[in-house]
Amino acid sequence: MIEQSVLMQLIIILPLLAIPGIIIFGKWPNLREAVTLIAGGLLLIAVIVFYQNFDAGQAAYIHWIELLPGLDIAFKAEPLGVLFSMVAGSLWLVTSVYAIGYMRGHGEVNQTRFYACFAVAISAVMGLAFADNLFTLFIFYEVLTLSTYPLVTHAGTEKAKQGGRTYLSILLATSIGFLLLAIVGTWWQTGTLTFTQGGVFDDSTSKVATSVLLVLFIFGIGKAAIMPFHRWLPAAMVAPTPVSALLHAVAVVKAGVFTVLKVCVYIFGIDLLRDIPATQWLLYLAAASVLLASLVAMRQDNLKKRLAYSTVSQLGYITIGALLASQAGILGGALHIVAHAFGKITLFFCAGAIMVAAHKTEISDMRGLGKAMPITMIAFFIGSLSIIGLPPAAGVWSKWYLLMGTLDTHQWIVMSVLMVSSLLNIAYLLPIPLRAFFPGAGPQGADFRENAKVIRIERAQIKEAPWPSLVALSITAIMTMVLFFWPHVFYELAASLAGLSGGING
Amino acid sequence: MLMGVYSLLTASFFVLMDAVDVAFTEAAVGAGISTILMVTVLSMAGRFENRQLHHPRIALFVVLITGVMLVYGTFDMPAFGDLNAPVQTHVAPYYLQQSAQDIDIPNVVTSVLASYRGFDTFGEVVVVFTAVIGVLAMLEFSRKPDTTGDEPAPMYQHKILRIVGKILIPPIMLFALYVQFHGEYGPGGGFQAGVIFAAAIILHAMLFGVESTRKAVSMPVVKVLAAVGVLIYGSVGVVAMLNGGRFLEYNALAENPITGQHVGIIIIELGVGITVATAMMLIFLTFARRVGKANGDSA
Amino acid sequence: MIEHLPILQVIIPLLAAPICLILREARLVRWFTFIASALAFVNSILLLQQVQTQGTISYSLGGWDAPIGIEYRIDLLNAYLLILVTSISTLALLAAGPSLRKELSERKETYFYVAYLLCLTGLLGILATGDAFNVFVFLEISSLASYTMIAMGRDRRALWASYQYLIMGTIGATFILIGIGLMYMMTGTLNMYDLAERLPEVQQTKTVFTAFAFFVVGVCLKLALFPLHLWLPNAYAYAPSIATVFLAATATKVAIYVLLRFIFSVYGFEFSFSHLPLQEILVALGLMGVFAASIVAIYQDNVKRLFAYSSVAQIGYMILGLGVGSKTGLTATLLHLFNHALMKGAIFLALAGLIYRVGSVNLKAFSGLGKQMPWTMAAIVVGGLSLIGVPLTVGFVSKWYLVLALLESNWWPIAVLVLIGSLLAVIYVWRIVEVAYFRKAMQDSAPYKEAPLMILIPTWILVLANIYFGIDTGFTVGLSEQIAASLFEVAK
Amino acid sequence: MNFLEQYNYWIVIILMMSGFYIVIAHGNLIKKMIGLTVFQTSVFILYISMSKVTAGTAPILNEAYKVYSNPLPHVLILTAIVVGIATTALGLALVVRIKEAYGSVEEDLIQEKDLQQEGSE
Repeated sequence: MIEQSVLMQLIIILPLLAIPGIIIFGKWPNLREAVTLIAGGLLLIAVIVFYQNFDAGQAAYIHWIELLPGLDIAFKAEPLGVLFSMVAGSLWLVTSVYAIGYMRGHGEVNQTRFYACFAVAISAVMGLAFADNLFTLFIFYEVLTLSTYPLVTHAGTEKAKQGGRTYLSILLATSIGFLLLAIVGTWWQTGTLTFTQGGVFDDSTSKVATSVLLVLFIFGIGKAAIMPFHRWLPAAMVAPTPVSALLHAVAVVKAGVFTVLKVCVYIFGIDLLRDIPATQWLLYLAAASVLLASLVAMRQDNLKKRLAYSTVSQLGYITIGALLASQAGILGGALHIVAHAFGKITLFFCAGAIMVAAHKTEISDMRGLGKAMPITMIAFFIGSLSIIGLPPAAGVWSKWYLLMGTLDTHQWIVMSVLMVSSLLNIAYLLPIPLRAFFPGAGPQGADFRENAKVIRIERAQIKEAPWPSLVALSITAIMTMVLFFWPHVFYELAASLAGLSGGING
Repeated sequence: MLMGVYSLLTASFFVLMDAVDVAFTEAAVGAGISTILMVTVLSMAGRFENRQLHHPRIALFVVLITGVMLVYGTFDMPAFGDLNAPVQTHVAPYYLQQSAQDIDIPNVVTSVLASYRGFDTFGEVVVVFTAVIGVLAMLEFSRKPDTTGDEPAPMYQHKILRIVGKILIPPIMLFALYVQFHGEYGPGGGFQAGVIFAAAIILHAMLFGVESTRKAVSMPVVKVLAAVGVLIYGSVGVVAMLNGGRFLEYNALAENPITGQHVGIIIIELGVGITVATAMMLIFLTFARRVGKANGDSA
Repeated sequence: MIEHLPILQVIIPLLAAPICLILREARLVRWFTFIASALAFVNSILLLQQVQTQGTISYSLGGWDAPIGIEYRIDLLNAYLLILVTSISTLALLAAGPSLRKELSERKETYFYVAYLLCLTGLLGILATGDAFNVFVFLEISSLASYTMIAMGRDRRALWASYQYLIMGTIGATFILIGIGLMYMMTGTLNMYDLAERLPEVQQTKTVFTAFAFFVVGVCLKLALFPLHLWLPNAYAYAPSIATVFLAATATKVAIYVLLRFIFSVYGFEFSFSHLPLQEILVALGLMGVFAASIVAIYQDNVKRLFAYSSVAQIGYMILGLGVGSKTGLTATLLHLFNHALMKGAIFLALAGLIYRVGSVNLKAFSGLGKQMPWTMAAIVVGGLSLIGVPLTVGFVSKWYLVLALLESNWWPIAVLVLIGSLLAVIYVWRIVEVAYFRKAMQDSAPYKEAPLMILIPTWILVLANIYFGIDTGFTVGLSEQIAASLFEVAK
Repeated sequence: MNFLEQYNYWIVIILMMSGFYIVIAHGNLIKKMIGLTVFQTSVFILYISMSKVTAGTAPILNEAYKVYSNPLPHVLILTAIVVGIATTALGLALVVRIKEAYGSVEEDLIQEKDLQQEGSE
């Protein structure tokens, strides 16, 4: 049984260790990807073991170095971090499985660079998950940004570069312009950046100061994609689908909302948060971004774009959860990280599978695709359920607790927003699988029958996506259902974060 | 050339100000060397120039600001020639009173120059050396092949000049040596001597053509000498260090500090002389050659 | 010999220079130069230790004690910069061999090395001396030497650049001369510390103000503070690569040292900051510098020029730190002195390697280099990240202190501006990254080989230094804070 | 205080500024160098003037005199003059090279050519 803190470092380093292997075997794809998979597998095991020990009450703390007086790079295991690490850890393996199928099916170039950067990103996520203080978190936050940039720009086309620019400029601009400032400000106010239960501010700091800081934080964490800083997400859609999956489901955006939660819980502390005047406004902002993003998503015909905007709105949920500053809210937010992760990654996998197999990117020409690729579409259906928050999918729980949160805090407006947006989710997600299975009679009869023929003919050639992709998306789809029936693991973590006693209906 | 006149005026002004050494130098350098250089370059660049100025307004503005600032500064200056100005009361008196005991040579300027602030002078020599390096690096080699052989010097035709020159050059050199070693007593010293010596060579070049002079004084040797001059100066300092003194502490050069000072000063003045003389020669000769070539091509 | 360290620091390279001229044979000269510089480096380290153990060292030249004679006085500040200058120069020389052989004609190499040594001498002299006029003399040595080095650039524009530099530099020097003269006129002394004692009496006089004004303006010309920076970009862009490395990393830093020295040690903080609007001016100019220069940098296609402009911007940060007028601010400035030298040293060395292979630093020529010259490009990228101020690089450390200083004195908006400024750096760095990594190499040209080892090694020493000092900040931060504290001690 | 006591300095300043003006305003490189020299030389005068003592004599010790003018500035200026000539020499060398490379010593012409060159790159 290895020491917990050692294990924690191992989790952070493991993906990096894979990189030399990936580069060395760059010439032989099979070996290269074997390295990735092995690393992924090991990481998953490590994460699970780590969780068990953590559950068994083993603390883990490790201090690397003191960069500047008072600025340490240190790691500590706490519920949210463990939760996040488990999500990321499990999804890396799945994603790489999927990526193999996708990248080959798509005949992408520079795959070595792709897998290497992927690994760096994951290790950054792990470091972020276990960060013991804002400073460490910030470092890995930036590493994550920089390591994902090459993934976004992967194609190297003018369009990809454009997307990359938007991606990088927004993320760096917010993080350096606001987040760093907020961090320095916090440090200068309190003299510490360590995440502490109940927050670091005492009464000495004025409400104004804390308000300013909170605003800076919320805007600074561009990865949480709160409007108006969400533009990078759709822009990043130029990336290969596994990357989009990683960005939107696992690494980047989750890193964002994760940071938001961390800051709210451990820097400000729920109680203080409740008293800060700014919170209310930010809450409305988040709500607005939920609603607007959903509306925009409705009008996207490009599948990935639509999913992107849906992500923006879903992230809004989590931010809301954090800002509600109630236990239920936090709980819901934390759970939504998990639920949305599995749900959304499934959807992206499907989108990618469709792109590889049927070369379709526009929703309008996916009618009747169900016959050709049933598994994909079923998976898509389940994913959508989870996002919307209908049983039997994991999304139910998180949304439930978020609503509870709004009730506790009497945020009626916010509550109604959540409701409405869930309806919108139905409106922009469910049609896709339904149309796929039941093309039905299109708006205009005659000429539709014509191109229906055409469609049917070309449908003939369409097969399911390559098996690795298929496996991957089935796994995630199944996971979303599993998490509906057995959410305990994550629930308890989230609960202990929110400071509730365990128990599913506590 | 107006500038030369200006320098001469300045020099005479310096004499009025009792700054004989400076006057001497300014005359030699300002009126002499730099004017010659200017003329040489002009001969190549051509006299014509387009009269229009560069955004003169801004220039005028900047200049006025600076000027006003300076005038403003003068308001609190001690009166001109005031005996009790801090300048006269703080450090200077020491030199005037003590140098007799410390160093025992009448020309206080020399003693300050060579001993009290010997390191500045060392720096000064290095500056000259640097300039030489710069000029050589820029002008010594031209991409063009040596088109011009030993073209007759501008004044070669004038017999009289040539004779006069022949007669003049040796005494000038002698005078240079006199200035070199008389520096402790009267105005003068290594620097002035160097310049004068160089002047002799330059005169030669003007009369008999650059190339012939270059042959006469074999450039590589001159180059080495320029370096040697600096080294002589430096080595005096190092020797002093080895004798347990500070860098350039002449007292350490001999049992009797006074003699030590004298020895030190003479040697370093020599170093200065050598470097300056060779430097000036090098600079002029390289210029003249390069420019001559350029003109040769343009013609 | 140990008590002679201060003077040895200067005369080692000084005497090496004429010897080089006598040696003539280029290869010989090269190693000789390198050894001289290395010795100077060792010397500076010893010097620092000595200062740390026994405090400020005073060495009176010619055995005449100040103010009669000239005094060398080494405290932490000089020692710190001495190490910086000598270390960079040594590393640059390590790479000099191949780079110069490529860029200069065989016969000129010797002269280059001599000029290089003289320039080094000048800078070290400025740092070591405690005598105002001596500063002027050595300033001129270094300047003349650098004009020479710059003029040796291959492009004819190098000549023009050098000439402009010469004109502006000389004007600056003359201003400094005027300043010194007026100080002398009011106090009758040239020794800095004697000045510091005697200035307060005449503090209120207009003459002293004028002296201060002229001196500061002169120095600012030398350190290329924003409106006076016009000479810098071309000078750096067209000088031989090695000269660029050396000058970019050290020359302006030394000028800043002079500024600090006179503001704090000679005039004293009180005078400099309370009697004059200096603070506001510095902050304003610093900010303007940061923005103007960064924005211009974004539009440069000549990458060397691009980074030259970025240097102007970085100087802006240093001046800003100084302008804050607090201990933390000064610490930030001192840190950035050192860190910026590391960044620019690394970047320009990498560019030297690039020129060696590719022959051009035009952005177009960069396409596809990410694959062809991975190490060189990686060096540039790390340097760039450091410029931006990404955590775990030195750039972050100095930015952190700067922002902290600004917050301490409640200048939130300026802090924001500073951070925005570093975003501009992102843009110009990323222009290069995109071309190098995400654009296919031009078909017609055969793939370039990686830069020669002799250039890569020093480059990467600096790159690693960028990272090392970004993580283990004990040395730099500790020292800078000590120095800042001591300077304020003196100032009080 | 009596302003007339400063007349000397004011003359110096006028000289200085005229030199300075030439440097900035003139487009001809050689003219610039000349201006520079004038500028510097006037600074020398400034130094020397401050060393003057009324009824003083050159600082060469001699029983006949009691009052000497201050030798220090003289020394400084000796150095400064040398620096000046060094700079001039270097500057002129540059001018020669520029003339060869650009075929002109006029600032605007040179900048024109540079612009063309950049355009062609």
